[in-house]
Amino acid sequence: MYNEKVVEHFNNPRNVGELPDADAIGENGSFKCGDTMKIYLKVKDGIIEDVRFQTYGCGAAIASSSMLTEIIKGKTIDEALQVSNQDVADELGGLPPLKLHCSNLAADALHDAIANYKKKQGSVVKD
Amino acid sequence: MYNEKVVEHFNNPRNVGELPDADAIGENGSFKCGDTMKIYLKVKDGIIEDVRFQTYGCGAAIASSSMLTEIIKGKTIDEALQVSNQDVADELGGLPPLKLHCSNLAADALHDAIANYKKKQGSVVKD
Amino acid sequence: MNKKNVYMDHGATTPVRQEVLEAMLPFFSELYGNPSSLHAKGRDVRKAFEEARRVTAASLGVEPDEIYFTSGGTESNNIALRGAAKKHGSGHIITSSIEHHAVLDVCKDLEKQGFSVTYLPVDKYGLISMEEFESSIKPETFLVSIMAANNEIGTVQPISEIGAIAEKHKILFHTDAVQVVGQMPLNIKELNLDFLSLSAHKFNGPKGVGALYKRKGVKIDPLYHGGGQERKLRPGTENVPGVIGLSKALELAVGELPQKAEELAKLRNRLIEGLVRIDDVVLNGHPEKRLPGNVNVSFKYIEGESVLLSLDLHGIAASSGSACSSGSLDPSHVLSAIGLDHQTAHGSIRFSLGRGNAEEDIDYVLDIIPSIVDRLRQMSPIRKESC
Amino acid sequence: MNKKNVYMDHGATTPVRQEVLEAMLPFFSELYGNPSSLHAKGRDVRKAFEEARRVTAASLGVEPDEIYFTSGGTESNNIALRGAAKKHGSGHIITSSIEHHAVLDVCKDLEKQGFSVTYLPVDKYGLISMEEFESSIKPETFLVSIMAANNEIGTVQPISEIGAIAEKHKILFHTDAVQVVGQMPLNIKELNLDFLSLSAHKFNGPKGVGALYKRKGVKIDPLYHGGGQERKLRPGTENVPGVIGLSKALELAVGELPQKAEELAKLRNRLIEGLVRIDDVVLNGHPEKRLPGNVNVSFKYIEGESVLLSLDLHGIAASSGSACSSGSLDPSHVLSAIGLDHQTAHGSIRFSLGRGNAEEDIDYVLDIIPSIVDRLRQMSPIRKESC
Ligand SMILES: Cc1ncc(COP(=O)(O)O)c(C=O)c1O
Ligand SMILES: Cc1ncc(COP(=O)(O)O)c(C=O)c1O
Repeated sequence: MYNEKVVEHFNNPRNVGELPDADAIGENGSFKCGDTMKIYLKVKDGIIEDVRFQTYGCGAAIASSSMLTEIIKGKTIDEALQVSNQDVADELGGLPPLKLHCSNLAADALHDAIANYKKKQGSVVKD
Repeated sequence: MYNEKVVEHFNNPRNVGELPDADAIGENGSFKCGDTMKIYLKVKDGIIEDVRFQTYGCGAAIASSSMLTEIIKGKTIDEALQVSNQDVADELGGLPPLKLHCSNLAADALHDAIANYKKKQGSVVKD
Repeated sequence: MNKKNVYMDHGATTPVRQEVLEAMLPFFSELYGNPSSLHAKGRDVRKAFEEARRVTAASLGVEPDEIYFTSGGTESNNIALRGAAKKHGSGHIITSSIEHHAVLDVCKDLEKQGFSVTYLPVDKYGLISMEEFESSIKPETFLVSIMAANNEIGTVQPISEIGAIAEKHKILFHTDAVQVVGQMPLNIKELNLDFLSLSAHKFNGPKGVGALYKRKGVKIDPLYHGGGQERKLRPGTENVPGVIGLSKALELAVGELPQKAEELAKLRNRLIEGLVRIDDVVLNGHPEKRLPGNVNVSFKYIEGESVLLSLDLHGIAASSGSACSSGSLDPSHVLSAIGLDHQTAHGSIRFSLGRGNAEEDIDYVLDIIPSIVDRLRQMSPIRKESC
Repeated sequence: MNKKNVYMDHGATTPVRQEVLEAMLPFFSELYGNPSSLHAKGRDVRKAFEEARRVTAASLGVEPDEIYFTSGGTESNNIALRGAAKKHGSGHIITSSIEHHAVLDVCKDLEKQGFSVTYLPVDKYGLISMEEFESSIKPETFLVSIMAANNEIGTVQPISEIGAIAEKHKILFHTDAVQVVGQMPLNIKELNLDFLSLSAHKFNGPKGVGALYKRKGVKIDPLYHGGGQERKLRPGTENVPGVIGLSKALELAVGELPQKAEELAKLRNRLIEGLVRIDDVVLNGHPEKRLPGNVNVSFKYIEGESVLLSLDLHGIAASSGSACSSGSLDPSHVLSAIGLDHQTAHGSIRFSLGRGNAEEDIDYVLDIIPSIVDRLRQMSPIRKESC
């Protein structure tokens, strides 16, 4: 079902947990299938210095969460905003068609976190 | 499908052929399945001295014909009249249910022959 | 701990046992005749085939001419339900809300064709109520179909009571016994059954072959037409090796009952007891009225497929009623019907035990599970407090 | 002469060849997982199963997702015809009067359900006329089903011409190719086919498994419901060993074409020539447009079953279209449709050649037959003169 890379990320997910001093927290859940992801960002000078996640979901959801955190770590906020669900799936070497929706969870949670971050920063970040 | 006795009669049918000097000839055919039997009787003092048959039909029809001739040979006309289709099938040790109608051919042809014989003898035989 | 191979998905399918495969083998390349052929090659096969029917019937305590061989449980269910419906033309059918899709979706399709259907609800254990059943019967009801035991949660229905009520009201009674045949003793003739479906691959027979018991005298219309095999109810050249395998597997399985069922139930109870000792693990289905091999639990705060995947990485084969695992997004209709909330339903795992499972397998699973559950719970944003 | 074992009933069924059985064996007791299961035992089987689909599709020159595995030719025909009919709801179907019962009787049943059906007549060789076909097309015609070759008399229909006409009039085209697949080269994609039925046991694969080709984009309604296997068109746990066997047998058979067909046709011609040299023996079916393995002759003045039985006593397995042999009283609808009188029809015998038949088998049959015919003719009250 899943390729080796997905299984590896499921089995050894990177950046699992919470960040007590997070600068932004994002959350996303699929009401339909119940999957939920929470993402914590530590941002310094517009760069994502640290990231953690918690995910309730299937193997694809967990692996996508893990992969997303790897992708965005060290990226600027604006670069991170460009990361799409497809990027996550691609980076994992592909997901079964029926599981693609699970990877949506991760990027959407990230976008939620970034939106919260920007809100917190106020209009300063606006331009 | 057929038991050994049926196969044996099919393979080595008794009394096959015609009787040129027959005292009576009977015939019966099933229009539906096409089977046809012709039976030749040589009668002396009311006793069936000799008998021959010709049959167009399946294995059951041929075996039944053969068996019938064995049964009736040496019997009186009146005894022969008692021989039923069931007797023939029983004597063969049974026939497949779907094939029972094939054994009807034989006794019916015999009854036809006896009727012809009686007709030929005129009212003398009547009582 | 070394990775073991522990198969606990016997509810999905089972391996063909050696004696069964050996019985089948001659029918591929030596005894290959078509049973409808008149020549010796055909007659020999017809003989063996009808002997298999006799053995099958004897194992079920019914008559050979009450057995129709099919391609599996799905086809048996379809033939019984659709065949009865076609014969009746119109009317009302009663079934339960936790049937296998091979009954449930047939009923939905029959609704589209103008039949009316009552889907009986079940209680939290998965049992239908006899009162609700009886009061749902209408003058136009001609058929009730209730599964003998549920494939997901293992709940065993009181089919003898259902049969008595069906008889009283003169309606046909079908049971999908795919999960029961070969696993539990069953006395068809005491049950007032008109139809019973079974599938060989659930009792160590081959895949792709099953049977329908139809009580003598009960008339239904055939769905498919063809060469007239199986007295026109299921035409097509017979799956001879498959049927030979089915009859052998059934004979062996039934011969080992009830002892085998008791052994299995012991293993089952050991596994259940071990699992519910873990925090926030709940048993789904009935505590006693359940298949001897069925264990179904929900691990709260974590999702079933991720448990399944983790088990798989440890060599343990199980299954889940979780949405994500089946590709569909909703949790199984069975888990919803017994009232599980979305999240508990999503955390459900079925271990189905069968031939070959031993105590050490149970202990291995019980050793492995806590760490799997811990790991996934630590990863989960959902906590006890937050629920 | 010693009694030999000569099997000439390959049109009824064929033995599973050794390579095929060997390919199947691992899937009974080792690779026994349910292809729908998510664990490794299931995934391994899914992989092999989909590889079998790929091989099957490649052997037919079509796409894997155009292949649906079924329980045989009968089910494939039923799914295609009934599925198209269910989808369309009402309308007109065209078929021929010499179809297998798995098409003919489906059409009769569909008539009862309100569809109208044209049964095209055939000429004395068993061929339908393209003019009659085209002129029978009505605005409400949605489907034509014409068999690729007839199972009794071997006549091969011009399916490429039929396909062209069907395309012109935008009607769906199904062909029952059960007797053709693996015996003759076939190019589905050049034939404008929407559906094609095949059955594994006719080409040295196992009994109880077949396939339906359905052209991509063509929509039909499923007949049976269940677990959703085969993209819901044919639900039920997959007959995994059977499908593996089908794909292997098909790959081997197609790989041996066209050479195998030419060899078979040579044997066929040798047998036909020898048989028609006997007095009052006539060939049924087309002299050239016929299956490479099919020989069908009528022995006048004698009845088919008695010939069959005599052949059987000499170790020769053949079949007959005779009334008496099938339990039904009427001669086959095919022999009636080509205009044989009752008696000639009753004297028909089919020898169907296949893998394993050699010249010496033909010569053995030709040696034996005259004495059989003589013996039965001498027993028969029907003579040349009297006819
Ligand atoms: C032309 C034709 N169609 C359909 C079938 C049915 O195939 P099966 O018996 O495998 O279902 C057969 C063989 O019996 C056949 O010869
Ligand atoms: C209760 C029940 N009914 C029907 C079926 C269908 O059986 P099969 O897949 O063999 O057609 C199954 C198994 O999948 C089942 O568990």
